[in-house]
Amino acid sequence: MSIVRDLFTDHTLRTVALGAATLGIVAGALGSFAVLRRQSLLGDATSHAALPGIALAFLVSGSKAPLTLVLGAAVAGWIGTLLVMAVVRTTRVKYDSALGIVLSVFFGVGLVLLTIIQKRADAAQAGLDRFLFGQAASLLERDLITMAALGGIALAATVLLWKEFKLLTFDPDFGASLGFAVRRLDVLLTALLVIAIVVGLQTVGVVLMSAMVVAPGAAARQWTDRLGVMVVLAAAFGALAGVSGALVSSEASRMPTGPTIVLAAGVVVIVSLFLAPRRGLVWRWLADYRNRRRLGAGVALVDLYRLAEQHDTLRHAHEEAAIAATAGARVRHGLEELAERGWAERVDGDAWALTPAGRAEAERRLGGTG
Amino acid sequence: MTAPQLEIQAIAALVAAACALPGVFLVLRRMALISDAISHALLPGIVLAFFLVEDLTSPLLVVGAASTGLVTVLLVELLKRTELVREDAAIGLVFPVLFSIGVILITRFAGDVHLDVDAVLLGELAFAPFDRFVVAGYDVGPSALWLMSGILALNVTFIVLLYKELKLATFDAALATALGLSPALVHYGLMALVSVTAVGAFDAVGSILVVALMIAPPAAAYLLTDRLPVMLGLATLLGVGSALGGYWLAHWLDASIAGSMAGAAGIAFALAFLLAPERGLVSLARRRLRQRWEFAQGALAIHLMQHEGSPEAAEESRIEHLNRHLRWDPDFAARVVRGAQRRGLVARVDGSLALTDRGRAVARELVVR
Amino acid sequence: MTRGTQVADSHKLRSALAALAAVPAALALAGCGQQVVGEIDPSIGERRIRVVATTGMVSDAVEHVGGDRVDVQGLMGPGVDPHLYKASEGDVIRLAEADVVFYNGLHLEAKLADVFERMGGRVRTAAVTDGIPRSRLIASAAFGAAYDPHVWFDVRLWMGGVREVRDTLAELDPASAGAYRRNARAYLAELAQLDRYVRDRVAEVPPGRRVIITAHDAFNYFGRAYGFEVRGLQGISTVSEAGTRDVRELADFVAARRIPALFVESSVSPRTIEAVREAVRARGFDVSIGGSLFSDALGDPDTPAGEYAGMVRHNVDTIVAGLG
Amino acid sequence: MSETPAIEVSDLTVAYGATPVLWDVDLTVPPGVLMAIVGPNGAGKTTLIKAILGLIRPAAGRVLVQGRPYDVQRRLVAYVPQRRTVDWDFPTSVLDVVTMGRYGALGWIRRPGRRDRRLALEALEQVGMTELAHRQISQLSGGQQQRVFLARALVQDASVYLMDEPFAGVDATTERAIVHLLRRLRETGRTVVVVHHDLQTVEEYFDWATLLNVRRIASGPVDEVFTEQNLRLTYGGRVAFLAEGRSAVVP
Repeated sequence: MSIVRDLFTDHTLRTVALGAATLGIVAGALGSFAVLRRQSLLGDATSHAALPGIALAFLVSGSKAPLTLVLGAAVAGWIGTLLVMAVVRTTRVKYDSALGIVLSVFFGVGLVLLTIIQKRADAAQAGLDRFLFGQAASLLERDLITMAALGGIALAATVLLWKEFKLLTFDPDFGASLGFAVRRLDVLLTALLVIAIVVGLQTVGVVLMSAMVVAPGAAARQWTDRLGVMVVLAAAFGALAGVSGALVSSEASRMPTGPTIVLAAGVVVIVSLFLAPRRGLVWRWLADYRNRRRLGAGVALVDLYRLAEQHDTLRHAHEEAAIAATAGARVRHGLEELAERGWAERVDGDAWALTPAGRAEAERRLGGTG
Repeated sequence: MTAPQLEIQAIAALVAAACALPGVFLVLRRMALISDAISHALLPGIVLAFFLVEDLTSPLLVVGAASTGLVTVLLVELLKRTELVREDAAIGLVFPVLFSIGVILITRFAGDVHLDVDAVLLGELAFAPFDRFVVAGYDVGPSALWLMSGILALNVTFIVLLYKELKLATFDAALATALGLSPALVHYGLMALVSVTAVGAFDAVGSILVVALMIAPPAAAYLLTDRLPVMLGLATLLGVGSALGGYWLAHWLDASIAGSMAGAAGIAFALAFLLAPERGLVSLARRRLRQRWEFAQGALAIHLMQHEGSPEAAEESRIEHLNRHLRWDPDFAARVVRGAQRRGLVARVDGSLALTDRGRAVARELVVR
Repeated sequence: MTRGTQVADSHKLRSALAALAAVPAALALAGCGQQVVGEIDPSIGERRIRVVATTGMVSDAVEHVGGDRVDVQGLMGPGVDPHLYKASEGDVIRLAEADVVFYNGLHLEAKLADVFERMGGRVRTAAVTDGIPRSRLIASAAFGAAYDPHVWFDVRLWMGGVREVRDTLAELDPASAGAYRRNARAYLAELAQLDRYVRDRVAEVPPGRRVIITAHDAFNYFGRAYGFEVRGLQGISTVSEAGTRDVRELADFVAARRIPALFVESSVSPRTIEAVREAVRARGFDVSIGGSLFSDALGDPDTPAGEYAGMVRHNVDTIVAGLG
Repeated sequence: MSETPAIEVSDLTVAYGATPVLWDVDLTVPPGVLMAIVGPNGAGKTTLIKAILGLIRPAAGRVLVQGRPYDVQRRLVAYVPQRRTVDWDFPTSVLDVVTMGRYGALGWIRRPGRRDRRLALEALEQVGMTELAHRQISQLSGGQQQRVFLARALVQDASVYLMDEPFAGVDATTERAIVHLLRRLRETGRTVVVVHHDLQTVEEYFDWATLLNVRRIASGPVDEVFTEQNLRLTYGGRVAFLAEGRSAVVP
């Protein structure tokens, strides 16, 4: 397994995998709350809302120093989310609309600032609006340290304020009645997410970050009914998507790392939606199928009984077609179900007859009235 | 005003109207951000269309873009229908995946071609007047003007024809189903409309302005009215107003036109947020203040009435006494009394207060109701 | 709402919307419908020609050829990458009032180039790369009709662009055609000298080290013209992204060939190149960052790199200093 | 009354938008009563409870709990919100929701421990939900959800209980169980205030009542307050009389 060996020995793969995993863990854990709080699109919104902050930071400092731009981006993103909260709290405008307004208006203001900067004969502006946004393949060792430190703080805060965040997400009114500063908690939890998003923008770019906020949480939700398990699972899914995306993009050339991680996260979501026990679609279809079959069996049983009554002999066999005429086309499954339970049997070819047990069952169901 | 300036404003006004109409329903259905999702998700459609025609200027690329718009809304709708994820998560899952597919396709197969959304959609309002529509040698105006007129006409037709279905499917999907109106079909229709409008408008004015015009004017209208037809009209007006106002803002700043228009839409929303009658922050604060005074004046009138004609009336009617009895501080009490005098509820008779007839009526009404 | 008001509502709505739909048609027809013309403004001989140019490189060429006969307005100023250029309101007027618009072409200006091609009716437009034979262009490996637009890094090719500017101006303003030819001749001579300068400097680099490594594929023409191998991490498209494998392969290559320097571009985040550098160092070879190259835009106006020739000199000096 | 009232509301005015929801409400709830707040839709019943809890800011007025402001008496009050205000698809178990009742006593950062879980289980036993302790909350019926909320309030071990429509949408068994529970709370000296919808059962379930319609119409012992005239004032003449002489609202 040279690929696994590479994971430990190759500098780039190790850095990218570690970075993507760290990001996946942090974004997955915090993103779980975002998914539950209907803030899934905060990643996308923050990345747009950051533009005026970047432009202003450049206008004020005159430099493209990453730290300056990140600060500008974080402050603008942060102000944007506060505005969203204010609008949602005081008016009937819903979260999605408020987010959309802040996203587009901030970005628009950013464009205005960019065109104003463009007018200045200053070559330092080159690439200003893309400069900040990183790519997963270009993760650096110092990014790992930043991400681990900030992620650690965010996770520590989540662990420390676990019950408060749970209360905030589940029943904020009740939380307020207990005396918790719910609004401050709201601001804090959103701030943690915004910080994670801005760090992610700078290191891995917009789209991967948007996906990492939503996908692990949405996938994890399908597998469990416990918040704690969900958050841990989301962190694990985030890490899994990060590492597997890094590995795949390390196997083939011209396989961009960030988008590969997004697709890996997408696969995790699809698998979860289909296969997760109880909630998953496959489980639901199976349950539906079983219900339908059970209902079909009941209908077929009664039909066989009534047909038998007409012929005065309960052991009279009937063509499947005749039964289908009254019971509908799906009768075959019902009859097979009856046969499995020993209530009916197949008599030469396509004809079916009730067994004595089937007759007893039919009479029981019809309340003995015939 | 030069011809291009006039044309830009006309195009922007058309885009604003075309976006505001479906935008109203998006805002009401909590699907506002689908427009932004579409703007990201267009990439794979453009790439696949390019692989097919191998020409960056082919109109087929725009068709590819529009069809991914449709795929986006379809996938979001399918995900939502599983009831395993909510709409916001559904949107947040679909667009990164589609965009990533686009990036992978480009990087793997077309890394040496300048292929991206900018390469296919004009997306810059400033140049729209120079992209002429020429019919049989005659220049009949900017292409965007015609394209957006068509899309606006489509939107108007759709909304007029299906007005009652849209209304019902938006407010009460269950009832709509019961009445046999198939909200799902109406919904898919609306989403197809959003997708076509978005792609057409992205080409004319750029994605961010489309997102702004689809959300901000309808949301502002939502704060100003309770009635759907009024909301549709107001959203259109506010959108067109933002577009025109934004244009002159851009002219004054010599800055990005689309950016200024988005900013103007933001200002329109902020104004509604602050100043809307009834729902605006200012009127809320003023009402709270007024109620506080009215309430205090009413309390004063009731207090006076309860003691009218009783032996302690003279004592209870003294202003100093109010401070103690009603737990008011002297300044506040003095202001309440002045207000009540102005409204003709009380009169001052040598140092103590007396109810007027009007004051008595008000107090009685407050007590008995 | 009673049924009556509802009907009235939807009726009012209907007529309001119908009125709304009538507006665009009226607007589209008003003031339009004139025939597409290609005539030259007769007043051009008596005043300076108003020229709009897209990139700094194109502006530079027009200024040299047009001399004091032209007023050049550059859309994309110093540091403005054509991929990321955002138009401002003033650009509309500049474009509308221009006698001629010069642009790079080959899809460098993306969709804007299509617009220029179709502006015919109002304003004369010219793609400077039309002066370069198609056979000399670098085509996409997979899609033959798509060309790499970064032609200005091959000075000899760019001279074709200058000739295109000369011919366009001469056609537009025949009265001054002689002046344009004189200016162009002088400038072309200057560029030929520049080309020799580049070749001389490049000769200082040992042949084995003639490799330019940058974040995105902008230097293919430079490489072909002056004998460099060019390796970029990302493609031309602004959305293309590097993969982990690409970084590893590039690092292997740098370490194996012991290439002394990597280069960053002024408009691209240096992170990608830093990642390569880290990876190379992890392979036990210390590669340096050789400095910043100009790729899609010129430098500050008061510096040498604010002009095309100065920019080329800066790039080649940086490359030679890094690799030499 | 010499005893300090459990709740004392004075001059309370609250407005949402243009319309005042509560206007100049004075209300005194003596300790140890089981009180219903009754009134038509939009009468401000929920608003009254939320204002008492400090969840919405009133335009005017003051609320005292056992003689002191709510802020300092918070531990004495337990709140049962309306069932539909929370997301029942939230990934959590019955026991976990009930344990939330202990969060106030725990304060910031401290986690619930074994004792808190034991208290939660005891509360679940009181509402007859022990077997469902580890069930995911989305799998509960309406009545079971309501019992979970009640158990959560019981865990708070408060002396004043404020409940917003605990009988809404529950089955008959749960309704009987809730009434039983409310009476037990009163017997142990607690004060219980319940927003109630069903006029038919007011006299049977409660010993104290407040009739509310934006303003306080009447408040006091049920037999004194629950008169035809008061109901008429509250419901604006939309009260008809049943054959047995009991009143009911006619829509």
